[in-house]
Amino acid sequence: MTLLVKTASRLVVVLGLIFGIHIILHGHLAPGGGFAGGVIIALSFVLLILAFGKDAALSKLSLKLASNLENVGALLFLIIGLLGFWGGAFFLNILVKGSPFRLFSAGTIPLNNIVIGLKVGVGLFVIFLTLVILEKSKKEE
Amino acid sequence: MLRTNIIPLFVIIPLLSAFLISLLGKYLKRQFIYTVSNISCFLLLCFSLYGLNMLRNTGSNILVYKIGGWAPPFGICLVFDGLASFMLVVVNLIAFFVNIYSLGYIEKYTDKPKYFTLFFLMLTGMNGLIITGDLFNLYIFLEVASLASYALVAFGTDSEDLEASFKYAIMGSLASLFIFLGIAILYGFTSTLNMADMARIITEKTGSRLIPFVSVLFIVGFGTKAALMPFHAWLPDAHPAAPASISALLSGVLIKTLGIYALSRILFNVIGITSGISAILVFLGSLSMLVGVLLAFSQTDLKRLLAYSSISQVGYIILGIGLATPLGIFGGLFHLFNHSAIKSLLFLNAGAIDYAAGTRDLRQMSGLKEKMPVTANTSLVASLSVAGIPPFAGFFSKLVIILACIQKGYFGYAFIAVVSSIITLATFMKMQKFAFLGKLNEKYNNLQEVPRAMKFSMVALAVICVCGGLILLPGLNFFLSDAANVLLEGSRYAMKVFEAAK
Amino acid sequence: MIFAAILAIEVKDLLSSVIAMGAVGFALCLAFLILKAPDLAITQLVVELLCLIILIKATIKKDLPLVIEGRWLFNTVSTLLFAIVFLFFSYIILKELPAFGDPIMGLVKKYLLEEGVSKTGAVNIVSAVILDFRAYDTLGEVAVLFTSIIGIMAILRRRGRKEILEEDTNGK
Amino acid sequence: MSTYLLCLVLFCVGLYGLLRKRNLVKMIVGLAIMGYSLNLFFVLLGYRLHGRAPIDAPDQVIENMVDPLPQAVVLTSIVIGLGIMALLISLAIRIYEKHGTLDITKINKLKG
Repeated sequence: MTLLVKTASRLVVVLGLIFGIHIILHGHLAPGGGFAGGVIIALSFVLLILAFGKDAALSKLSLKLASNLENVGALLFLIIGLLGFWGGAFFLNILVKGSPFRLFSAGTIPLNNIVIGLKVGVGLFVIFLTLVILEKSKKEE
Repeated sequence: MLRTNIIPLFVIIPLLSAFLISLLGKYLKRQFIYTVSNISCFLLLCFSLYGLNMLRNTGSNILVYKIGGWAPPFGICLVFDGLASFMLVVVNLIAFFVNIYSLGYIEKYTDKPKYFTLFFLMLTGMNGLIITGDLFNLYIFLEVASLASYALVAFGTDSEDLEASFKYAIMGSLASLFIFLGIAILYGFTSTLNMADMARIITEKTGSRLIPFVSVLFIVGFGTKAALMPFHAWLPDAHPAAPASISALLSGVLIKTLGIYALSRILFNVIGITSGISAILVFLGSLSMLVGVLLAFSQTDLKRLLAYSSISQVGYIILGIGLATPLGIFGGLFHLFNHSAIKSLLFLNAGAIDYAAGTRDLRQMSGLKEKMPVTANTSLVASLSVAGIPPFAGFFSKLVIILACIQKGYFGYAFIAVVSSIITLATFMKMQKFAFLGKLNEKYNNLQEVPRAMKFSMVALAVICVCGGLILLPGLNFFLSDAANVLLEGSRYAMKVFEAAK
Repeated sequence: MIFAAILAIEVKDLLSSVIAMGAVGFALCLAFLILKAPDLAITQLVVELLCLIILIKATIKKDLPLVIEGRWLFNTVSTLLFAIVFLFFSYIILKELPAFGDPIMGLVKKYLLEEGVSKTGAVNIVSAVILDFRAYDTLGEVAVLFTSIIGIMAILRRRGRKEILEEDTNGK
Repeated sequence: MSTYLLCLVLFCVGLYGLLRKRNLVKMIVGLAIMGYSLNLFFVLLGYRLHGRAPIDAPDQVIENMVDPLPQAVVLTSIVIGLGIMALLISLAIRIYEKHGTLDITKINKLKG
């Protein structure tokens, strides 16, 4: 890739990550949420691969760690649901609701958003990575 | 702890074990995976039996669990009634034995953690679909189960596996889209997604032309999942391509849960069955019964033969349920139970032969009885049972279905059922003759019987095949009749759910 | 949108077909925006991007084989006939649905809109619905995604069966 | 009314592509288009004229909001569509690797 692309994508990746996190955190206040934010994060990693090749991306986040993180995300979501048993029902919203229009409100919803964002972001990255690695290893054969 | 709290556990346990196996399976020993999978399958079986018992002790025969504490029309509720508990017992029973079997069988494949993860995800999908009381939630769990099964069909990653899986995935997704369209139209019509609420609103708005259209959409969608005759093309490819333990699960319970259970739940309890729809079901059932068995007769690949025979047996079940008489539904559900055990056993036998002898071609094997007595005998039991020879369970269920046909005056359909039963007998006799009787092929002189775990589950399933007929006894009868009653109640289902939710 | 869809189906070149599909997706995103569904619009947009990248990645390296189609007249006619019958029946059915832009405001919707904020504390009601009222659905959704990821990793393994038995299983 | 019908026309276009085309990628594209059309259909069902997005603001009038339930449902179904699509693509890639073609008439080994 050319220098121009590399420099630009370096900036965009950082912006993408920050934007994704913003969307995840404000999921209960503004449009967006865990899923959309997660995809944005995944996209910024995908951009990293496209611009710098897979080694650069892998040095930031290895495949094994990524798939483990994805697992942990899914597990945490289930655990948040299970915590509801403490309050009496599966997926009961147990935390204090807080006042609307604030960042820390709405009980478990932002937590769920964060966990889903983690899961989706890393998970989609894993999908892309396996596809890329497959193609690379095919060429080497 | 409230007693109803066990209801969500049917989803939580397999999901949790799927996550745990996938997360930790890479680092810990193989023993760990086996322990987790055994424990969680055993727990599921225990809970489903306990749930059956619990349901008997509650007065109204229905339990509703409100997820997140939201009352039924607003949140999602789980409904645990006679039919659901019946299906849960069937699914978890088969899954338990298949799991034990796969401990031995899966040695042939690489990457065991992924296999078990997908296995449990499929189980999650099926259990979730059975207990849900919400239409869209049903769709989601349908997708979980289907996606896991697409991946499992391709698990061997040979070119045939991949192709079968692609075909299955395309047809399966098409079916899902039809189901989704049906759900969307129903939502536009009733503006609710809860099945009980929807049933209530639909009974209020009678005489609409929308309902038959939606029923046809659902029949196309779920019929594809159940491999009813015009939509069956994926099954004979997909089932043989999967690992044998998965074929057993696919043929034994997946097509019944995803297809028959979901279809009958929606048609009977939500949108209400009409005589036209019932006639369509009976016709399709008979068609797949006859054509399936004819196609099965000409196969030489053992697993393809079994797969076509599955289509034919699904035809029996649909015929029974489609009659919509008490006896017909009773017979259909009874046959569903029997066929789950029988067909799983037959597929496990096929897997055992494949494992030991390395072939699935009937013409290549012969005289295996000498070397593999357990496989041969259990397979004999299953064959006789599926063909409907008197002392075995398959006989009683077929008898009930045929009687129900005659009772309703459908002599032609009863005749078709008898004829296909006879052809089934011929097919399985042919299979027995080729595979187990005759002179031992010299190639297989040093053949070994399969590992102990595989033997155990085959024998256990054979015992179920033999004893299945006992369910008709008065004391155990409730198992089936409770389930049949749920379907017969039709849209009174809505009222009961709302009462139970209070 | 329909134009782009027909283009996507009919174009001979795979790459342009995929790009035309992207056009459908982005049009859908705009439609969601017009229909006052910003959450969906954002999600659709990013999902579309990701799908396109994966699809292009999948097709771009290939030598784009010439699509040979068994152009049987019968097949085309039967498919078209099915589509026409389907559309005709759905035309009859759709008349019974509430008119566009004026849905039935059922009990559920009223409850969700009126009580949603006070019961959950989330201002974005769509978020409140997916993560609180229907959090169980989202659990299913997470399971679907998880399944597809594990499935993909399973499908893309280098070797499916163990090598010792390779000859046996292939010798069927 | 006509909006619904147009949406279903899109569905039929996707169906046509799925049934008639003999290329794996084309089939995936057809399936994706069908999925899109159904998502759109569901959202259309919940739209009301001159409505507002279902996000509460201090000056919000409840009566005017569009239906949030279809939106939540469609959000889930987009994700499911993505999952299916990714799985199908990986299958197609793997098939391509084995056979060197994406044309289904050439691949078709299995009968029935």
